[in-house]
Amino acid sequence: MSEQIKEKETLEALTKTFEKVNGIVQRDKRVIVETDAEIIPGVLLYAKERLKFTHFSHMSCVDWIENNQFELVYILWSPEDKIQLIIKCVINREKPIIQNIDNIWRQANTYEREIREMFGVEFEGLIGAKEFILEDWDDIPPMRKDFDTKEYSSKHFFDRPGREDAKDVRTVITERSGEEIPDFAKKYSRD
Amino acid sequence: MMNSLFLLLFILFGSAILSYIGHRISETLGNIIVVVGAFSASIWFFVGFETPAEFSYKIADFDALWSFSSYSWIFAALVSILSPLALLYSTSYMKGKERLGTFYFNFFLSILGMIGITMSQDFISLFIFWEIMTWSSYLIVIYLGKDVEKVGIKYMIFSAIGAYALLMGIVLINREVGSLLIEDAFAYFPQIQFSTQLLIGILLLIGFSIKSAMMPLHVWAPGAYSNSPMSYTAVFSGALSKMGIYGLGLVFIRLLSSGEFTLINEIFAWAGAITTLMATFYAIIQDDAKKLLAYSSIGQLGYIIVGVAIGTELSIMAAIYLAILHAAFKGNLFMAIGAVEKQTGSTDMTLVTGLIRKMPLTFFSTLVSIIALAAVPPLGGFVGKWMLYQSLLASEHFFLIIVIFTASTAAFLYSFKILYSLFLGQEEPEFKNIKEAPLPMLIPMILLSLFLIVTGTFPGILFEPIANGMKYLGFNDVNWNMSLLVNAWGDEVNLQHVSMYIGTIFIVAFIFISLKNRKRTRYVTTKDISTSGEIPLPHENLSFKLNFYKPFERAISPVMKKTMDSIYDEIGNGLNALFQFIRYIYSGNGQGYALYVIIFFVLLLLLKNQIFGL
Amino acid sequence: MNWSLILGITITIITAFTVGMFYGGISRKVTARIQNRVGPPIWQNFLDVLKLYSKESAIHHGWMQHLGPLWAITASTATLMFVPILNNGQFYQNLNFSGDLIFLMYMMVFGQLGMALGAGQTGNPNSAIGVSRGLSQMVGYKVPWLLALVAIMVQYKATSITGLIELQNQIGWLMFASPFAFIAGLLAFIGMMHYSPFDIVFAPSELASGPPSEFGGKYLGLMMTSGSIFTFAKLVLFVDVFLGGASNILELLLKTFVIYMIPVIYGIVSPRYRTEQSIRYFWGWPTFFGVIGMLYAWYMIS
Amino acid sequence: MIEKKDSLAIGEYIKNFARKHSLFVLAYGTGCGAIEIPPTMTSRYDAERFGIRGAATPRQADVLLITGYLATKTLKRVIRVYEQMQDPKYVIGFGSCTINGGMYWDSYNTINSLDKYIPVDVFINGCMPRPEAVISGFVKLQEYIQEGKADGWRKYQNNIEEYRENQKRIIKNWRMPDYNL
Repeated sequence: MSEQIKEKETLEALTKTFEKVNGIVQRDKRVIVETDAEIIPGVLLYAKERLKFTHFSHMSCVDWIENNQFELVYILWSPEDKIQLIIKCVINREKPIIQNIDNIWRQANTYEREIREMFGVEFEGLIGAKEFILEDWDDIPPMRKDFDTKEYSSKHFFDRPGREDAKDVRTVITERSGEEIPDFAKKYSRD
Repeated sequence: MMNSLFLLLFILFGSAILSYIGHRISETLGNIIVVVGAFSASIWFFVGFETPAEFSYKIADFDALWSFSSYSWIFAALVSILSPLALLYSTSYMKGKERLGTFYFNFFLSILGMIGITMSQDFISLFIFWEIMTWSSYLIVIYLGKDVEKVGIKYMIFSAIGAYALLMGIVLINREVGSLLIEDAFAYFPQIQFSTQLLIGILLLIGFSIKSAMMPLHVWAPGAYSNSPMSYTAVFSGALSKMGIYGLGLVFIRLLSSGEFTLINEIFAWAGAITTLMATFYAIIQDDAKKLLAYSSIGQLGYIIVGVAIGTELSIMAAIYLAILHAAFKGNLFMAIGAVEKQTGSTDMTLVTGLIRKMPLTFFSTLVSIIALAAVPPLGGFVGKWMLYQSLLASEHFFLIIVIFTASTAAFLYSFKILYSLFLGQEEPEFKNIKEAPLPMLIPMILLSLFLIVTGTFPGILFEPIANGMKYLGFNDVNWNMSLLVNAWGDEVNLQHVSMYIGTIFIVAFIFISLKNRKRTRYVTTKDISTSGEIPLPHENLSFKLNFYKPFERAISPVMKKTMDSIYDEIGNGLNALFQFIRYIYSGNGQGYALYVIIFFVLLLLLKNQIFGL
Repeated sequence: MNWSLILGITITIITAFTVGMFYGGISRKVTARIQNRVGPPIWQNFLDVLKLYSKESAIHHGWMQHLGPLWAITASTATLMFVPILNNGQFYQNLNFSGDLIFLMYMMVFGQLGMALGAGQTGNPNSAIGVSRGLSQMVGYKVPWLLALVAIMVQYKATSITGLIELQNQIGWLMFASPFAFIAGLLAFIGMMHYSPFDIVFAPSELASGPPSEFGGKYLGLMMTSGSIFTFAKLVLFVDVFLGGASNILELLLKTFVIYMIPVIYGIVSPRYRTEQSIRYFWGWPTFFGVIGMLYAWYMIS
Repeated sequence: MIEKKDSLAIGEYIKNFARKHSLFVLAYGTGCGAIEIPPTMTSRYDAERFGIRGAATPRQADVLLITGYLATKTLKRVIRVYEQMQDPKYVIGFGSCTINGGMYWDSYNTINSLDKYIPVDVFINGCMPRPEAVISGFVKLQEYIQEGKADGWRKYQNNIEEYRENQKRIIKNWRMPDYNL
């Protein structure tokens, strides 16, 4: 196992500079930090300009419906140090507004438009904030947990007859081999 | 009784003045005078000369003689047919423009100049009429006031060079021959010293070839052609440039007829061929329809120069035939582009699009002219090109034929481009309300198109006057048939068979394809195209216009770069430096030029004994 | 009415259509065999054309598109009419004596111009790109083709095809008498057939088949008919000029087939040239051979 | 053979014969099934034996091959492409997704049964169908064409209102021009 010097340096630099940043070195070449939504552009800009995380790998959103939160995840990569930096922040699910970062990385615009459409997160001052991937969508954003995709599908599309008595594959397996369905798997079961 | 020749000029001059006055009073009155004057002059030209008319007089002790030779009659007829059509077109095209009086005054003057040139049988009146033609055309080139510095001055400079070369030649002829009559010059020319012969020949050739826009003396032409109003450009490119050809024909065939001048003939033929090739390449890369046609004119004049310079019977015939045809199709094309400009306000080929259903007749006349230009059978243009190639084959100019044939093939590129860009392609909403051109513009175009169609099958109607005119040039038995082309080796093309076959098959196939599934054949708009399922929005322009021939440009870029950078630009830069100097003399003011010429003539008359050695 | 002429024209067109179609089928079969496939039957092209004619609906974007395929078929059959099918007038004469080589060179472009205009009217950008490429490429292969033909016309002082055939009866095939012109002509001919590597005009996946992309049903059928007739006409012209014509149908089929297979087989193993590459290719070696042929002709007559 | 099919005149028989043996296929390859097309066309399975050939544009094509799932967004394009094709035209639904949605049966953005929106002449099931299955589907289509049963295009013309209604349930903002029907 390596010393993880660079990783620690990065984490230290971030936590020293920003009060509201805390995080861990998860493993080699990966640092995860959490921060407040208000200072996200500052943290990203700092990581880009000072810590040389010049590459914006990815940005995604997680719907924590139990906590009534959206978690936004920004993944950066430093080509120089070969370290991945994951920055997370949470925003209120009822009023999902966060600052726009596409002036830091232009490619972030595409991710932001996708997240806007799929989760309904609004980005302040987003360029091209209009219909992006979905066409003529008139329901709640489809990637939210409270969106029932099966119900939507059966309401809008024609289910072909014969599908309803098709058995769940897990049921078939358990019947054939006499095994029990494990508890953790039961909640995913169709019945 | 007034001499019929004099009357012709009188009608033209009278129309010039009357139309000036008429346009001062009202536009309608002016237009009526213009049309009546133009057509009466033309009718008088065709019916007024029952017997060979002559008119002789004296200018300051020089004998002057006006009369039409059978050769010059061809060119005069060309002017007399094209110019009234262009003027009729002009009444509608120029509607609402300013200073119409001046425009028509100059228009008539340049027609007068051209008619005068063809009827001059002495050098001094030829020169006077040449200058009248040059000035009036210059004033029209700068009439619209666009790029006067670049275009107008360039045209004036080149015209001046041409005129002075011409004048020097005339002065030399007078010194050696002692007469200014053209016939005398031809008769006594062989007795002159060889070096003087050569000098006279080259001076006259330069003088004439500038008007016919030969490389490297063509620099004025693209700008001048595209800058003047299209109704005049039809005459400018169609008829006025033919005056240069007229002169070249006289010089090459009658003056430099002995075998010692073959080298000059060869040089001019090659210059003509390279003019054709390069002008065609330049036409291909143009994005403005006017510029494209201007370069194309230069290219087509190149063929004619080749024909004249080769100087065999068939090649002269081809050249004169092509000259007439070029007047018809290029006049027609400039008129059609003018119609597009009038109706849409632009001739930019990257903007204007999809006019075929809006302006079908304009499209038809453009199509016919383009087929004639591209020399595709069964229209008239093919006949001229065929004779030219056959004459080149028979006179063993192998590589020349390759160059001009390549140019002719490359001409398809710009031919298609102009048709496609303006008339075909996507129909855009911004050109939704375009209407067909008004009737006075359509009539000349349709008439010229019909002429082109008829000459494709019956070129004999043109061969008759051409053969007649070639007697004057010394070719006494010119073989011609109404619709049969025969080359030196006896191989032939039967045009009637060709047109009949093409017509029949076309009609049969047309009936087949139109009747088959007639009820289930539908017209769909140009937005309904296979675009991988995507629906183009109304404002989305899907036309492929910009850099249309980019691959071709890339392929020919080495030759273009060399020619353009090293030769063109150096000449251009050199000339620009010259312009800077000469601009002090050429003030850009018509009065000033008149003054210069008057001073020049006064000096000429005062010093005539010293100069001409009388 | 000259019924024998009409009969001759009809029979010639039908012959050309049949042979052209079969050659097309054979080329597909050969391609398939080279790619280790079974391939379609050799009459597959007939079925394709028949199917296209039996389509029940058609669309056009305007008159010019409606007329485009007509121009093509007019030009291809016209080309055929002026080319002697067999020597010594053994086949129908048609209009053999009414045109010569220079006429044919222009006649062959007539159809391309018409097709280009038809494709232009569709408003499909792919069609226009295809046309721009096709016309550019045409200027490319015309130069060696022209050099070859001019060299022959100059050397033997004949521009008519019948004249050239008669001449070859005396001095043997021009392929051997003027070898350089033949090489230049053959290389240009490969380009004229529009097989790979010179098929960027009709690139199916890049340009959606280029100029014909908006043509379907009867229009595409007429274009395919015209294409097969034109193929045959070009082959016969080439055989007449360079291979001494043919004295019976069998000989004609043999010669044309051999010539036809050259572009086909060359095409299968060649990748595609870009437009400017193919223009430069034609202005390279083929033109060089053409110039050599021309100098040779010059040397021979002086 | 001809006598058996009383309803078909000889002309119709010949036409159907030509149609059967010359199928220009436009593969709408947005689904995962598109990967099965290259082996079908190339030397291993060689569909050209049956006169099956790729077409570049809908204008030239006879068969529309829907390879796999169709998102609601791609359905719009498929309808446009289908309507741009010339009659007679056939549709082959390729893979389970076109039949009942397949593994995307409960997805919010893939349709479940293709034949509600455009008429399908032959379905090929499987996820994915192997090239053998594809070819057998084509052969089935050829049989139908010969028998005159492959008349989905006529069904589409006759029941256009019904199809339009279904299509408009998916494509709410209907701004498609009126195409070739």
